[in-house]
Amino acid sequence: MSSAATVLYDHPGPKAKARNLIFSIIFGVLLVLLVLWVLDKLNSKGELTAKKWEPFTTSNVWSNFLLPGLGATIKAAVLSVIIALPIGAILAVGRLSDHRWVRWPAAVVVEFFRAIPVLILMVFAGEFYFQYTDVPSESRPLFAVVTALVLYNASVLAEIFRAGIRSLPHGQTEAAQAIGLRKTQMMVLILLPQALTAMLPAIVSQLVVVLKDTALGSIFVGYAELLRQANNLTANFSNSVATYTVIAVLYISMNFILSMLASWLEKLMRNRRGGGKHVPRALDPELEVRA
Amino acid sequence: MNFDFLSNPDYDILGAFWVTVQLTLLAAAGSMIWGTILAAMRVSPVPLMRGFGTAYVNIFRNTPLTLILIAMSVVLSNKLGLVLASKSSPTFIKDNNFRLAVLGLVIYTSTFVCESIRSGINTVPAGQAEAARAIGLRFSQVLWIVILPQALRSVVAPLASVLIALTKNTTVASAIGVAEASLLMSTMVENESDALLGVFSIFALGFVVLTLPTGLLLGWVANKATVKR
Amino acid sequence: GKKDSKGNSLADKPNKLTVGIKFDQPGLGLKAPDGTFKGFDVDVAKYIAKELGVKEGDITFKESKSAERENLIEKGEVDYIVATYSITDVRKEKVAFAGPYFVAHQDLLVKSSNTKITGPESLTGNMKLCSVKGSTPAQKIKDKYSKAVQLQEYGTYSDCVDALLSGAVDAVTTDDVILAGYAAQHPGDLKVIGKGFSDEHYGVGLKKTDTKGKTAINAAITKMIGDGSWEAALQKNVGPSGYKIPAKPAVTE
Amino acid sequence: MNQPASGSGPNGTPMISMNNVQKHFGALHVLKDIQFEVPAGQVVVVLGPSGSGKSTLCRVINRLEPIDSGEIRVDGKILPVEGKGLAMLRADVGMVFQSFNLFAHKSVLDNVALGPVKVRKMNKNAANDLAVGLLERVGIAEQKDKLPAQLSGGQQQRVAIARALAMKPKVMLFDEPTSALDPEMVQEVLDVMTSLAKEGMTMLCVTHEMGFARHAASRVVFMSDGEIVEDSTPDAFFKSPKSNRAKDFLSKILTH
Amino acid sequence: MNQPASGSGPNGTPMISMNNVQKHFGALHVLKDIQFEVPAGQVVVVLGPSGSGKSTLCRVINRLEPIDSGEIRVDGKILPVEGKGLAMLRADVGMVFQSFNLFAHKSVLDNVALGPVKVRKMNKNAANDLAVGLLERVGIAEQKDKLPAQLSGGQQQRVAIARALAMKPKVMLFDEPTSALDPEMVQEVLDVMTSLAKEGMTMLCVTHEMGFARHAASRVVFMSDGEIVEDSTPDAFFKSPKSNRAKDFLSKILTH
Ligand SMILES: Nc1ncnc2c1ncn2[C@@H]1O[C@H](COP(=O)(O)OP(=O)(O)OP(=O)(O)O)[C@@H](O)[C@H]1O
Ligand SMILES: Nc1ncnc2c1ncn2[C@@H]1O[C@H](COP(=O)(O)OP(=O)(O)OP(=O)(O)O)[C@@H](O)[C@H]1O
Ligand SMILES: [Mg+2]
Ligand SMILES: [Mg+2]
Repeated sequence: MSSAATVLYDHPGPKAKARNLIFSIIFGVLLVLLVLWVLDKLNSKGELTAKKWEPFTTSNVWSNFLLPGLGATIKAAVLSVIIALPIGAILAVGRLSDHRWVRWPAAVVVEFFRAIPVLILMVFAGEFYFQYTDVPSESRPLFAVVTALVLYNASVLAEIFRAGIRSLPHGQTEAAQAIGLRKTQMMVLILLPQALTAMLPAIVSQLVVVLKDTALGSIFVGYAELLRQANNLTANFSNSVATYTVIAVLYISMNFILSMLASWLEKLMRNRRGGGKHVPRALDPELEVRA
Repeated sequence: MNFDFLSNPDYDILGAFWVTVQLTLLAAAGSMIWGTILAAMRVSPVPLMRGFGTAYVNIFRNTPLTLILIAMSVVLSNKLGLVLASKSSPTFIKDNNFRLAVLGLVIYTSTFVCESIRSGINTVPAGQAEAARAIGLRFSQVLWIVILPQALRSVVAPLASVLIALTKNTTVASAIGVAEASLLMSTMVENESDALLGVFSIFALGFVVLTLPTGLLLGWVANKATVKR
Repeated sequence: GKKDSKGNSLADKPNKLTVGIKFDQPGLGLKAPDGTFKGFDVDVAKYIAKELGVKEGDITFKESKSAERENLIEKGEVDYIVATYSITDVRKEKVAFAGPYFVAHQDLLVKSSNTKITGPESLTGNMKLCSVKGSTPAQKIKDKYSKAVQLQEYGTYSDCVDALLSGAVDAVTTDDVILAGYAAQHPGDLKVIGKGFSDEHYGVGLKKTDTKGKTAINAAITKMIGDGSWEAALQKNVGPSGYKIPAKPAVTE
Repeated sequence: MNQPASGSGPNGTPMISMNNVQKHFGALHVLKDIQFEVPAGQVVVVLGPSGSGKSTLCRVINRLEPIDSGEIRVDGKILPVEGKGLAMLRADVGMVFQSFNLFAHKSVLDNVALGPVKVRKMNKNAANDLAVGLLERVGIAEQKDKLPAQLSGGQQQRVAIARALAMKPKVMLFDEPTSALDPEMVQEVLDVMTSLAKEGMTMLCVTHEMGFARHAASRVVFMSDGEIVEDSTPDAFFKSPKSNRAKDFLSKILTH
Repeated sequence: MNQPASGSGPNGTPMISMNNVQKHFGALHVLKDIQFEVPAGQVVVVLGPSGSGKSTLCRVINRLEPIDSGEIRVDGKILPVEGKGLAMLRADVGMVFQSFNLFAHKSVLDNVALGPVKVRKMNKNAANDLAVGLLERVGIAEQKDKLPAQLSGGQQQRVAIARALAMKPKVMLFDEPTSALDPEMVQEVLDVMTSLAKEGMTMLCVTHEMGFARHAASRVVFMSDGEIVEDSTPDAFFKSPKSNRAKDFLSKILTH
């Protein structure tokens, strides 16, 4: 039984086991009925015919639509995270500074960009590049998407880092001071490396958020990411249900793998530090749920 | 900065933000209810319910909201025939889209509500339940007297972030044509190209006004509610 | 795909071309799964290229979304655009047009079985009309013909057609030839009403300053219309919809 | 294994008896065929190195952990596996944990009165009176309206003992009740335990406090690797442990 | 307050001296006008109930906590308040914490060699040799490539001592170095401390290990409520404590 269950439930006896089995059966029957109803509806609209699903078994559809879309999605996400990481680290150190004139501007930047929807940033960035720069039209959507994602995620990552540094046991700072390390040495040699590893799972989870947010690029700025490939696919095959299903499966598998990676990393960290006594909950719900 | 557009009667900025607020409040209520049910399933001793809860959360949390909302309209409403307004109503399309957007936001946001509640339950040390069982409390008593009161207090902070994220996520409803803030902004930046910064700052300010006080207030409540150990 | 060193005009025998088209419009400009491009606009674009002395293999097609078209030309990112591009005075301030190579009319797409909708006037209250986000045709119907009609807006016409097929909307509106492209995809299921109620002159957009290029393209269009390729291309791309090939346009730009 | 110094209590039925009890955690065999009795009125101290199964021994007695096989009886009755029967049995067995486990959101008084009201169906006032009485007995009646987090460790543990006593248990289990405490607070908790022992409460105590074991215990049980290795009087155990494992353990514990 | 048994060390300058030191945490007065010296070569054990200010006394000496007023000298030099001067002074004062505080992301060897390389600017090889030597001395050279979390508590604390020694400190501060350890591991750490004391290291140790205080200390200082209440030889302190507070404390600690 999972750890959540042991907090809540006693170890089940034979009666409890029988009861659970009966609930399972009732619930299972309801689920099957729901699925059958959905399939029946789709079938009556002709959405389950082989013609609508066959395209996804051809290599052309993958090599010309889905894979380039997937590539664009990953490209935007990875670029955003890579650019946002150092900016986030700087903002975090800024917010932890002893000097008010560093701390305050950093705080304002972080809070501002966390308060604004990514989509609003994206619309702004897209129009900004259109009006004020010579970025070629091909790259403009990518620029807009990455700019918006960087602004938002640098702020979020800044908070992740800050939480990471603050979650380190205070003893690490004290031990570093006690052997005579200076402030910068302490940050660079002791605190940042530990914060980075401790927060690695949270950073990977953030990648999931970024990956999902790239899809916002399909709404106004027309970035040719995975979701936008639905236009090309349905224009050719008029198979919206099949198309959105396949695209959803792609997103879900990618993000699921990343989430698994994040929790695997979290476990690894916990073990490496011995029993997890001082390990912060890396998947801090505060940060995890921000989408 | 150029703010001439503020006097243009075509742009109902307050109206657009009012739609944003309505989307937020309705979706928040729905997500709380459905998210709590999901959490109950995820921690239930019935394996199939746990499996369903886990699968639901993993599927919808990992799908872009944009895709969920588009599917609401294109698949759920058009193909499965789920309409949320009277077909004969003169505002059927507008109402139906708005409600579909709320439903889509609920489907997505409830996964985060569920996970917040579940992690709230997990923050209650196992020793609390053991001590409760050891004095002879039965399952429902352990749950209602000892675990839930403590879990709910640690759930305020994560739920506050969910609410803030939701407020911002309502912008995605523009993907199915709901006339909320971001849709109006995208129209305005195209038409008022000389006032880009002005338009952006108005909409940015709108969201700062919507999210910052919520965050501060709920953060304060969360602080008050924390169980000291 | 920049012009070669000889000069700035398309008339100066370029050896490569970048041409703007639509990627997701069946019958006009569509990227097929095999990576090729199909449609009437594509055929026009290729014919012009041939006349300019460029081999088909030396054409690079580039997606040009409606809102981006003037910008693409002004910045020289494409050499010319053939993408259901209506000639208007506002646009002429920024770019030059050759053609028109086609005159389209705003029209309605409905299910073949639909007998109630016969034209824009028959869109009574509670009828649901679909068009793409931010497009003018739908607004035109509301303003001119039927205030009571309800508007569903999607990101693409494909979604509109999908909604029409599943009965969620009653009609889709935009230029007849675009609608015909979809009708051709679903022969027997959909029909274009055929009562066009406005004229859209499709032109080939190019740099405002390139007068020589404009003349060359005009010549190519005239030749295409004259030698039967024009009609053949239309027949091939939108014919199956039952759409009546309209009269040949006069090149006036 | 040896089985001296015990037998059955005054009324013949041992308060706790374990017969061939086996318990695994996955592949780990943590209780190996345990055969063991605690007669009414006895105070049994369980010693042993970390991981030897002492806590598990305690926890299976009120089924906080289920066992794989064997039989456990409390006051002659077989341990029920679930439901109301199990809850009622647990109410009869008081348990005190290393980490106190007071209900963090309830006042000290409510912590103690909760069980009598909810389980024993006592009325609220009577339960409060009972609770105040017990809090006086453990010496912290004046803290009754505070939250647990406002108390020192020693005080919290005394509340935990009062909470267990409020159920009027037939037997008390203590799992290292003092090892999470600051040294000066150990004694106040041991004092309460010693006075309980003197009053004739049946007690099973896992503890490293050798003073308590020597002076208050009727028997000392030494566990190692899931087995009961020695079971003798405190005097016999500390003066002449028989097994090498016990000798080794004592030498480590007693030097400093 | 009494001030016996001390004075100044062989060379006249006390290694640590505190003059009229005051320290508050908010409204709480935790160090009350402390007047106190540790001559070179002495081993001073600080005793006192929880919250009496023992840790704070230790921590102000290398300014992990700033003081409100008064003067602290280490080896005759006034404690700098910040910057390089403070860092260099801290390097001269070794400190061992209750919770070890090893750098969790660095190997045992790197933990010990880090200070010499980064602070003393020793070259990497020489620092490693020094570290291996010290690890041998505390008996865990063979663990040098492991991460701290892979070691037992007792081993970790010995690494922490080696880390402090690697800076060749003039004085060592110990803040309850054994109270986070399982009972079986206490002795191995005390052994290292005793041998350090024998070699003449100046040491200030907060500890509840009475055996160590009796046998290894030159002086025992008893604190209560932020004051130094007694300051005498171990014999005098344990046999005849003068103040009631000390008597009370000893009675609580020594009974069990
Ligand atoms: N819930 C559990 N799941 C898996 N293994 C467990 C669990 N509880 C205890 N164990 C293991 O069972 C063995 C016995 O544990 P137990 O807690 O009974 O020992 P103990 O003698 O009380 O030790 P300590 O003195 O450290 O408290 C240990 O190896 C422990 O790691
Ligand atoms: N950082 C701090 N902020 C506020 N109060 C503090 C802080 N550190 C210590 N105190 C308070 O100062 C007093 C003295 O603390 P100190 O840790 O020096 O006591 P101690 O004698 O070491 O106690 P213990 O034996 O529990 O370690 C205590 O009341 C403590 O609560
Ligand atoms: Mg134990
Ligand atoms: Mg202390």
